[in-house]
Amino acid sequence: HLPILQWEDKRGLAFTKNNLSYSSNALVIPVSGDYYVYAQVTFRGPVESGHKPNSVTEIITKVTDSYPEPTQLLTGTKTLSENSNGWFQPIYLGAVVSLEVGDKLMVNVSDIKLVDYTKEHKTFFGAFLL
Amino acid sequence: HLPILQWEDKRGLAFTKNNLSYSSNALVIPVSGDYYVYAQVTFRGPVESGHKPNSVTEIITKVTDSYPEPTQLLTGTKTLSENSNGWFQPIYLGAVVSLEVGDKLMVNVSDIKLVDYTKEHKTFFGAFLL
Amino acid sequence: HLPILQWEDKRGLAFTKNNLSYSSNALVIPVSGDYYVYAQVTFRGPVESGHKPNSVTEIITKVTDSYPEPTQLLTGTKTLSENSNGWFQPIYLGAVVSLEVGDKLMVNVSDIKLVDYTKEHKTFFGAFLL
Amino acid sequence: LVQPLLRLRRNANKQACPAGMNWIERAGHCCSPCPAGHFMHEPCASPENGSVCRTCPAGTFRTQPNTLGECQACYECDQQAFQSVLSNCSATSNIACGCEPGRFRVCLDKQCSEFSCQKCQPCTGRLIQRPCSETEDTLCDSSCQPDFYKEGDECRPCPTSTVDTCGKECKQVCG
Repeated sequence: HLPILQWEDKRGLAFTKNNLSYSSNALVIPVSGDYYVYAQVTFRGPVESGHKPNSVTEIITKVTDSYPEPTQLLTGTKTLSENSNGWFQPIYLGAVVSLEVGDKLMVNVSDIKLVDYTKEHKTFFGAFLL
Repeated sequence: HLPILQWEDKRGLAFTKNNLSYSSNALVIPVSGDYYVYAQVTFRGPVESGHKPNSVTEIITKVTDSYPEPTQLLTGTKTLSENSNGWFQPIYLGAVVSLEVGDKLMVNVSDIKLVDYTKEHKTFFGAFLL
Repeated sequence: HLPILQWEDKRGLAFTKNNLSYSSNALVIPVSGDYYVYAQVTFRGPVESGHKPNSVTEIITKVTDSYPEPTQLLTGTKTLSENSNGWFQPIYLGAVVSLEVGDKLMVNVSDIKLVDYTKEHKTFFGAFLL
Repeated sequence: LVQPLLRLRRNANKQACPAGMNWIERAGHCCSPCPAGHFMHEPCASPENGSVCRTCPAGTFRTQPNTLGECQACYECDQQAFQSVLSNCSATSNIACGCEPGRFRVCLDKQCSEFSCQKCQPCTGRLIQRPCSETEDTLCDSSCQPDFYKEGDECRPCPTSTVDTCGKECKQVCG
């Protein structure tokens, strides 16, 4: 599986409330219902010279006790045409999904080395109950 | 007019509820109010050699009985600079719009052959009442 | 600071309600709470020959009486790889943020000359209380 | 009548499910999962009874036993991008896609979950070192086939009629 991002859930702009909790890299759903789930990842490169990926991918995934495999809920995948020197590229995803209590939401990326984690307003992840 | 996308509304992650129904390629608004409307289309190419588009466009459109022409609500349009072999480009749109009961929402695209319809988590469309 | 965009708040698709007001380029928060804040800016170029930016940036910023400096809430920034003739590129941002009554929300951009302000469905900004 | 503020109810919690059973929130007890290729239409009335399982409708699948209320939507092969169906979607397995004959996969990510299908190179006038396959382009031999001579990095057929238009390399090979 693709690498899973870790998130800050308390400091700065980050917060959790209404029992929507964050643990081991996942948002944990406190009550069954329809949620608007969203995430933005800003990718940037090059990291090492020569290692020029031809695409970046962000996937919001659901893990549930009722099924042994993760389910891909939302996917943003983009090829890179930027030239070799510095490039950066945000991918935003958001949609309504039906979730059950206990479901876990995570964000996977194609290459964790390419994620710009330096500023909280460039890479973020959240959900709210409708 | 630009081609209109068709959607799956029952199987897999897709669902409709609270009388928001889907018929003839459109979401039909059951009650007047403000809705957050969103859609992502993943475009990809090349399709056939030679047919190299220089841009892709996604438009969320409203059709209403009270006006003979569709109204463009949200538009995402991007030029392509990708090289000849495979390219991917997602466009996400979302905003609050005021809608009347009976209004129909559709998604138009610049070229239907360039839409990646293969995976439900890459191209999606929805709305919810605030 | 980066230039601040001005918005139409009454005509066409634009509206404000529930005391969420617009004044001097900012949405003014009427009641404390968690808001889903979003904006899309469509950038396009080239504007004058020779002035070829290598990136475009959109930032949703908060200004509050309780702190002398603006806070960057959401940032979308992308390098441009497009060739010299016409290019266009949308950046969408959206997330939940906790706001206090009286807080002001604005949209800053890297270069105001590159913003496509010609069509209301291509560049838009909004917020709603959860 | 005084209503207790907090009506204590026997709070069976999910950790109590015996192995092979899943906690069903809406039923408030454990049920055994439905087999692969099915979804749980109705949870069991009690842990001892079976759940009402239904076969995944056409166009959907479940590869594993589960207690989910719906099946996963099958992917589709990208005919526009010259993909072909290697195996159809069934109730227990997603579709598998490859490339049409005469094309090979160009992976767009490390897992090759996204790929385009590019034409195999023809190796005109050359011997084939390794034929084109699902995952690799044809590997052409660097030298030309008999009756072909090298011009630049191309192999050209020996002229059939007058040989005098033939350059040095051509004369050497085609005589």
